[in-house]
Amino acid sequence: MKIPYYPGCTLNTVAKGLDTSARGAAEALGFEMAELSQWNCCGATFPLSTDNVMGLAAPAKVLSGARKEGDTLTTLCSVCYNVLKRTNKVIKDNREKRAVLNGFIEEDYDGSLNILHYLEVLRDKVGFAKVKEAVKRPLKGVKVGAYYGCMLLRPFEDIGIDNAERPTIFEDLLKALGATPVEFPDKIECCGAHLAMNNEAVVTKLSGNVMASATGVGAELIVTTCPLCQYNLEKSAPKVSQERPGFGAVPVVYFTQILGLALGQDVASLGFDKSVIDIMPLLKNKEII
Amino acid sequence: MSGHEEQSGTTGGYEPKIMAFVCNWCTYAGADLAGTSRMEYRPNVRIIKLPCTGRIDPLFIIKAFENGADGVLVSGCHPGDCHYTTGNYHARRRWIGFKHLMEFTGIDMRRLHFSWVSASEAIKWVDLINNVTDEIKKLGPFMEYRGLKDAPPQAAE
Amino acid sequence: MKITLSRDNIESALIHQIERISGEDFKRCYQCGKCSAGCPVSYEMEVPPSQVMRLLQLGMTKEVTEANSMWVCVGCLQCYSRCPQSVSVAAVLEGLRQLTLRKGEDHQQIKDVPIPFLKKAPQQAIVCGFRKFVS
Amino acid sequence: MPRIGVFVCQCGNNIAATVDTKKVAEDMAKVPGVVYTCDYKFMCSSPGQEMLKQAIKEQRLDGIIVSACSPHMHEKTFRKASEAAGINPYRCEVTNIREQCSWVHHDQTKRVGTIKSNDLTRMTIERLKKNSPLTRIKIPVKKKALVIGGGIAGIQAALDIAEGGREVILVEKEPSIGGNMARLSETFPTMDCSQCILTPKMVEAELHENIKLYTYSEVEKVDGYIGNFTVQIRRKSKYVDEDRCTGCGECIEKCPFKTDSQFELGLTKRKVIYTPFPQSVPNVPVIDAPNCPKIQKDKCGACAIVCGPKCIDFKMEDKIVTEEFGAIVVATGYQLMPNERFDEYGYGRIKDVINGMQFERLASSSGPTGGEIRRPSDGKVPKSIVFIQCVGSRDEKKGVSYCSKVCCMYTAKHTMLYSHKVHGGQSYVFYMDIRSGGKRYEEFTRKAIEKDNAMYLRGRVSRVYEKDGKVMVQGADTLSGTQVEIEADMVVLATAIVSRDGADTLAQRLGIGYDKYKFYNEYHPKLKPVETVTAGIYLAGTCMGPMDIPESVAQGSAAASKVLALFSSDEMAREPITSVVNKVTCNACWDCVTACPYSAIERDTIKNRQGEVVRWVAKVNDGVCQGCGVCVAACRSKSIDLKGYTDEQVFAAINAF
Repeated sequence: MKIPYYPGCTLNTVAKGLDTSARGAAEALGFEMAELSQWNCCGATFPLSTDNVMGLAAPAKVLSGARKEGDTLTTLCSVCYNVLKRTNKVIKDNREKRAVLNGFIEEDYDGSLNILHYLEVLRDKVGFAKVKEAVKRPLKGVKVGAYYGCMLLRPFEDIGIDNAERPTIFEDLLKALGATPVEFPDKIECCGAHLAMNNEAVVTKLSGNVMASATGVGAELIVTTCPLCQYNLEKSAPKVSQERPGFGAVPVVYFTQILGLALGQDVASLGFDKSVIDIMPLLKNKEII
Repeated sequence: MSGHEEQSGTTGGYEPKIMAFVCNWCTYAGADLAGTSRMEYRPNVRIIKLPCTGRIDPLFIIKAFENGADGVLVSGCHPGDCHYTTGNYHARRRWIGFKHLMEFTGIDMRRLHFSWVSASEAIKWVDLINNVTDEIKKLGPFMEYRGLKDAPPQAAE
Repeated sequence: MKITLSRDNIESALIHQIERISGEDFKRCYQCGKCSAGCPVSYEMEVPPSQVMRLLQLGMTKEVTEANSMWVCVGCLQCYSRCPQSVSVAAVLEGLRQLTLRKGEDHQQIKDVPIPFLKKAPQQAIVCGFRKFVS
Repeated sequence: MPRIGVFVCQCGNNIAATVDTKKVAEDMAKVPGVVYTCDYKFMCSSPGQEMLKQAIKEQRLDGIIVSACSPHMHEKTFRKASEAAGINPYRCEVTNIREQCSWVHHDQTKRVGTIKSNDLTRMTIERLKKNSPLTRIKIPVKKKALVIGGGIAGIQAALDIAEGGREVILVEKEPSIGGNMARLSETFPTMDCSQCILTPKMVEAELHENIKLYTYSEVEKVDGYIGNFTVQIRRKSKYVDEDRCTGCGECIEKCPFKTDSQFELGLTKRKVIYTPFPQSVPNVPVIDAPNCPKIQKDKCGACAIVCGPKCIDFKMEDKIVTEEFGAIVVATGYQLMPNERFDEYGYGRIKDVINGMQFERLASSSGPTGGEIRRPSDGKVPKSIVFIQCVGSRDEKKGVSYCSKVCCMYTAKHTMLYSHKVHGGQSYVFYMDIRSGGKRYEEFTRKAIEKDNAMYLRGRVSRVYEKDGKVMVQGADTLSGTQVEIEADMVVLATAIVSRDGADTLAQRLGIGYDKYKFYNEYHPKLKPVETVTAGIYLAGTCMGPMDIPESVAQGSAAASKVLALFSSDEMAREPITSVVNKVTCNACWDCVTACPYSAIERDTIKNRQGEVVRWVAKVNDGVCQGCGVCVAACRSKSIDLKGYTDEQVFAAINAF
């Protein structure tokens, strides 16, 4: 199985780990992430203002390009996923904007693409059962907090990957990998997102809430699908530890990294070295490596 | 004898004559509600009240055209809401059956409107009448049957 | 404080402009406050989401455009996702941002963005930040 | 030549403002057959009617046209007046020049209105010329009523009808009557205990000589029409002989198997052979067959062994009984919206998040905790409770757009019960508006706030989650414009009141209308609040929409009074708008028989002198025919016509178009 794949800017640079581990895992599971021959930035935010059609041009370009390479497109970064999927819906449902956009990008795209998040590919195309079978290094006894964030879930009407209030897709994957997902209240709350640019205080507080909420119920590891979540959480960890007595920072990694780990990939290839809080001690004392 | 032609003076241009066959329970009451709510709509329509759209004989419609109607409207309860439980379904079924006959008799189907208007849908009634009137206006007068009227009205029996 | 209400304010061109840009009808909001309750940053806002809606209903554009609310909103859509009336305050705040940015008034001077951030942060944060703070 | 009189009403200025009534009268005078016309300020006023009668006598009129308001308004009035003056009421027709002319065409020059009024009146005149005199149909009335639903509304209706000396059968699908009210602890605003005021009524209903209780039964099929309904009722097998059971309760004692109690809303368990609650009426247990090992796989049977009068029969089967009624009262009540729809509130996931009805059980002295407020998870007494209003109500996105009406009041009551039972307990109420319209209601909610220290917070809750044994509530107080977080021990959701599952199916069986929420439609929201469009079927209680106990009781009585009025005479007169078959031309194709929605058309024979069947013809049963006219349009040989709406009449109107 070959699935057209849109990495997005971040995965080519600071979030390389997310990209490589995903490709590796895909291979292990018997499908190929076929990177689009040509792609550009998705715009990193879906324009909430109805008259901002310009903001849709970039993702539209990506989509029209992808359509030429197949009828589905998969992506890893929550933000890319959100932007592409919503833009696609606009093109599909809104004839007026479709016409304008096609004018801009000099294409004739109709929104017929099926946008899948990597998690959806695993759930719906591969199947978690099959993933389970492929596991070589079960993550026995690792209490993992699955952090969804916002963009993977909302708005439900447009994204619909899972129940927006009580999603389980992430936990189901973790179970398949032999880990023990912990249910924490803030798993669908926001990390502070782009405020990282000019409002560190807010980011520290929000990311702090998320991490504290997870560790509060015993999470030893937090996994995410979004490079920005990962960045904000890790970066805030030290400050949060100062501000909140009794808070112990835990590693924050991409879900594909522990997926690769469970599937028996070479640990060095997974890009754990990129993360600030080292995951190795945890893996060692759980005797996973 | 009818005064529609004079009426043209009021709104200017050609004013079509529209006959509406409506059921007593939903659409007639809906039209009443439009009145009690003091809504305004085009004056071109003349209502004939029947107990149920199921009572409507296709011949009524042909007769209406023969008598100078430029458009005919049939409206009753929504499917499922019929006061007589299934009357409107009969009407709908019959309607599908006679559509072709109507076309055969030279009636442009765009002059014939079928709709559901409930007792509470005054607004829908108003829009319906306005839209139908405008559409018939576009089509212009219905000439095909002109003159037939002079024939003795034994057809009525 | 005391305000004087008039149809001119309530139905002002500016109000309608914000409604157009955001695609939201302010009258839909019945002030249940569920947005303010769930907003992760409303503690930081000078005017919390539900009050933004209220002030706009009253035509008090100055109060909301001068508040920091629009710049603090992270666009997580929790307000919209839980709103019983399907109103997106996030979209309204985006509308307010656009209003300012389209006048060429940046909220963030590019030169002031800390270099380590530009070096380390995910591109998406930078792109997104510029889109929301820079005209 | 007919002698028709045309009376044009000005309706004060309602018609005269946009219709030149005088001109209409003059124009109509020119129409052949019209011998008298006039216009008058208020035709419906008694002088107006007198004038009409006068004219009939002086002008020797044989037909009357009143061009006025909608016939739905005053047709009866004018027909009565005509009748009084000695002409057949069906020789009087009303032209609608108000609702469908003067009120909808605002042309001040009166031109448009006058022209249209002329046309409409002329059409009616031509129609009238073809009107033949008709006489009302008299049909016998079966003086026995069916009440569907044994909640407070149904009980009240049944009792009132029975007191009026008429027989009633009260059908309830549960093993006991009492309905939702039996679940309540105290009732607002008087705070008297629900059981104390309900139980006597239940017993009265059971003992009343005119009331027969069919519990554990459901209506299967409804035929017939006002005064003459035939109803099939399924009496579900109780596996216990009702007549012989003494209600000693031995069987329940001995039954070794337990399952969730629906009556207690899952807060506790009950035996497999059970009565829903201690005061059940009738006090006869039923076996919950799907959960009974004896019935499922012939194991156990303890109940039968201990039963003294030996009235348990595991082979017992459902019985279908057919009864005849003159009238039906529908009082099927409501249910609560499933809270699972509101994931952000954690219902179903978090044990200590319950709904209002469950709280009623916790507060009820006959409830699972004997009236002590204890939270489900660990049985601890909650030190603080958060009440969330409008859960599902006033929520277009996930719930229903309407207000459930009673939640404001019962939540106030809950806070009082809580503060009375748990001293030092703190209650919080998240509300959007306090809707306390009603006698002593506002005082009641104020008391909850002022005397019982309920902290009212104006705002909704965004989410509820667990944190080390506490239920965390994250809400807002819009009045202070702040976010509010509360560490609570328990959360109570005031869940929306919705129509019962299957409400639509029953409505279709009965032939009554319902709205998009499957609440039953009254005939007229103001003037006919307990009638339905189907004559002889009446409504009471929450099957129509959310309402409180006083309202439900009032409606029960209202419905009863309607039934008693109907039963007050042996016969009732019906409009003679029915179909007639022309035996001569009918060629017995039976299209009419298949078309008729009421199976009012029978196959009849024509015999010769020797009594041999010459041919078959259709025959209309006047009693059953509702006058829809479907058969008329269906008839190929034009052998059926509808009195009051004959082809002749309709064509005459069309020809005058």
